[in-house]
Amino acid sequence: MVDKTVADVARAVEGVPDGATVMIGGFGRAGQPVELINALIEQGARDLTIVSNNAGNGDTGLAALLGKGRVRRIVCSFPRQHDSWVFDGLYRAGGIELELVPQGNLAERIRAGGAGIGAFFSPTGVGTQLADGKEERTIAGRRHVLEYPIKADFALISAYRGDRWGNLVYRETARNFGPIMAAGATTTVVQVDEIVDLGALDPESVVTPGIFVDRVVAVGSRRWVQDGEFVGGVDVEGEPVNVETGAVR
Amino acid sequence: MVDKTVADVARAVEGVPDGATVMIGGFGRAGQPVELINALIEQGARDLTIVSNNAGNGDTGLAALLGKGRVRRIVCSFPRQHDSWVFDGLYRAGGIELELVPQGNLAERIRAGGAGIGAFFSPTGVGTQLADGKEERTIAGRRHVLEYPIKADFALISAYRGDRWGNLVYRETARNFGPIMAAGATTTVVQVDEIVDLGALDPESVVTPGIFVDRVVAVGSRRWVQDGEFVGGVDVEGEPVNVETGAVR
Amino acid sequence: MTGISREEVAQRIAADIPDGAYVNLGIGAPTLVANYLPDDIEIFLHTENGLLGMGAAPALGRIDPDLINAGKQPVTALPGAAYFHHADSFGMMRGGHLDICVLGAFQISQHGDLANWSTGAPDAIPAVGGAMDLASGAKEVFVMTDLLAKSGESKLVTACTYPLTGVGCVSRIYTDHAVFDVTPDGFRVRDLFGDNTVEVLEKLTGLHLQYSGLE
Amino acid sequence: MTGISREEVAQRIAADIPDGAYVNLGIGAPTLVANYLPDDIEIFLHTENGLLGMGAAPALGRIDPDLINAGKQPVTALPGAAYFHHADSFGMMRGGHLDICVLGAFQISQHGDLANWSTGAPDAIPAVGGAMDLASGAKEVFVMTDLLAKSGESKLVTACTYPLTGVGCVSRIYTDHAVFDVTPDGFRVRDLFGDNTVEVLEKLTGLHLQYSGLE
Repeated sequence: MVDKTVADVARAVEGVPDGATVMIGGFGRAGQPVELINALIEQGARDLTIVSNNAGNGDTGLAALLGKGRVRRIVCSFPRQHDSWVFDGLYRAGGIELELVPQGNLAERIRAGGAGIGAFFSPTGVGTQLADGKEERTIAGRRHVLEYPIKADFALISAYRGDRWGNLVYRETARNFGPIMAAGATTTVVQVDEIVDLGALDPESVVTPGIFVDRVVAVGSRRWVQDGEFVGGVDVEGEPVNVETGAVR
Repeated sequence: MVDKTVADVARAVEGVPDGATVMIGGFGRAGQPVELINALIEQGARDLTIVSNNAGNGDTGLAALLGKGRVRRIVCSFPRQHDSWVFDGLYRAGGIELELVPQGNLAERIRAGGAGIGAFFSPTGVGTQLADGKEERTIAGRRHVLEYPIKADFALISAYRGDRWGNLVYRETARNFGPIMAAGATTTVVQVDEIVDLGALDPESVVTPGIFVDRVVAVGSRRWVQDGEFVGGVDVEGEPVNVETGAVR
Repeated sequence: MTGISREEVAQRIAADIPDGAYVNLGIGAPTLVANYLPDDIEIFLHTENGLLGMGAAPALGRIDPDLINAGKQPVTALPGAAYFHHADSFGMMRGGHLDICVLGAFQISQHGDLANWSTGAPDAIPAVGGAMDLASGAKEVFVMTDLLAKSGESKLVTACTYPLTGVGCVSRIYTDHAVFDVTPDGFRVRDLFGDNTVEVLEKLTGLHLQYSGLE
Repeated sequence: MTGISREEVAQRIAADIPDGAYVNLGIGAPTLVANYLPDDIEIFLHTENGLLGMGAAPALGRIDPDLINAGKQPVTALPGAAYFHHADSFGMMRGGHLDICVLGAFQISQHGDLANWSTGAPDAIPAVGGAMDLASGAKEVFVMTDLLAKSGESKLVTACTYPLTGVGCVSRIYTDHAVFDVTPDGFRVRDLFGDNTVEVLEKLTGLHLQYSGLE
């Protein structure tokens, strides 16, 4: 019997070596696998290359991993946010390397890694700094730059529900980079709210088939969902709020 | 109000010009938009280039379109089937041009057309006849050939359910080329079993978002499905059978 | 010089978006456009983080952290919406399926080059997000901006001095003073607000402007 | 020369597929392998027309024309299955996510080149389907074939004379006479069936074969 579920987040992130390339899902906080990142901090791997759309916000999750000095290099599209002070400080102090990639090229390069494409010509970024030094070719009258796949040793992602074969469904825009990162890494680790019985996910609606997934760990429901129903009562960071005033409780 | 539904298949295929490139969905009979193809035969467009995985089977659907002499050229991966006599005869008589493409390159080239990729390096077909004359490059130690997108003027596809915005869900392996062809054509025409109210399709499970769809026409339930439930009672061609003996009724 | 407010610019853009258009509103001021879309037509809002059919902001208490826009603000999904992953979302954009995107700008050149992601300042933290993809992917790129930077310099320029977002991608610029089309012959004044005249705009921008009457 | 039946070859292949493997069984004889997969392990069958978790053939009357395999035969889907479109399905293959595929062959060269899609006959209707994608994409390509063609010629050859499907892609060949691994030094006999010996196989194939005892 194939059972990809693991008992806890520590086991989920076992074996990430120093120097690994790790994809981390999420767009801002939506879909960021905070519990897995915390486990990775505990696990201790360092000198990491992180591939993620953002470079962390606040002091938790990806920002905390950066704050611990575990990350040598980050590949992302949008490191700067109003609350990206951890990254900002490291970057200004020369404490982290940055490869800045237009978001669609980042997504497509990750997709290419998972789909076995050797390289592709993209119209995005042509004529800009971010295409400097890249091979350029005009195809059908349009300028393109050649972009190469991004692959990773590990992907840490967050989904909504999963089964023991690793099939996954996501929730709303928290889906974002999850499906393509799952396919783009040698070992894909997923935190889900809930592990469901095999067959409970509709095969028409599975977004990530289990072939792309190696380990699944249940971390419990997100605060704004109870028994599969959206209940709200939080701010956009997921913190409980007074529903009358919006004040964080 | 946006309403992409049209009243009948004749209206659905209006405006296909002579000389057009038309993608036709389906893998064998699964997902083949037979009612739309019949309407295209009635509509009369000729000198067509067809992009489809197969080259028709039996005497109906795509085979009938070929049989009427409407197709100048076909781009496909697997024209030869046990019942592809219409294509076979035309091909042997020099009555149709064939561009044979490995199935995965066919799918990826269609996907590239819809996703705005200028060209891509594929490992499939390297060193074979089907890569003759194509640009080759070794990337990360692996040989690749450069493949270009395929786009079409029209796509005719079959889905299961759709809404007035053109959102679609498919049924089982009849999904096959539908989603990528929908994105790869200037005008995408879809036959569905049933048009449902806006909001009836779960946004997590929509496979083709309406942005890729121009016209939707309801053609009624497939014979083996009643009220959304599989009822069987057919052979693999969809013909009614005696469920005891398998004999076609 | 009198002009119109940012809200009025948003309103003007909203009025130019046709029924059934697929539209991406960039982060910042362009999101205001959503507030002025007429109720009697249907516009499909795309957000690059994986949603087509984006609706208004949720009520307090109904904020869903999993349902955000590209600016990471809470939004809602309309009946008929669809979710998809990032590669599909940017394929939608790059593949030319979006009719219009509305972006902010630091500079726009008379050839339609756009600079909106970096001032090139040596101490700035760079961040590009989806701007380059939108600039190169949408059928029409509209810019929403003040005509003048805070420094008083024109954002309409002969050639951009800031790092480029896209080359020859902008088709129209909506500003607080006027609306401009990018044409092969340079900027053409399409609409004038307040007491602006072509002469005034030429003085403000230092550019020769095309003009053949208001649209 | 005695050998084993096609069913026995299928059985032998099935025994070499580990628990949890993702496997694509090519059209024709390779589909027989599914009949011999042990019940006490879980093997994931992929069919390139968009299904992972393919099950057995349906009962009469329960045939679903929308649920077919790559050979266009009716199949079923197991609990835990997933459907996807063709680009995703071939990305799965090309991206190296399938552990094993089993294909038929006209010829296999000692360098692991495979010819299985065309005899090159001038009047043949060409058709390639997913064979080239499978050959280049799966981690291991197993071939299931008779050792000898109907003409009596060996399918194991120094260099393929038929049009190639893939270059250097085959790792192992299961035949009615023996099992061979493709090694940098040519074919190596891995298993012998019936009264076959290495000498007999060398005579039948006209090749020098490696041999270092049975596995």
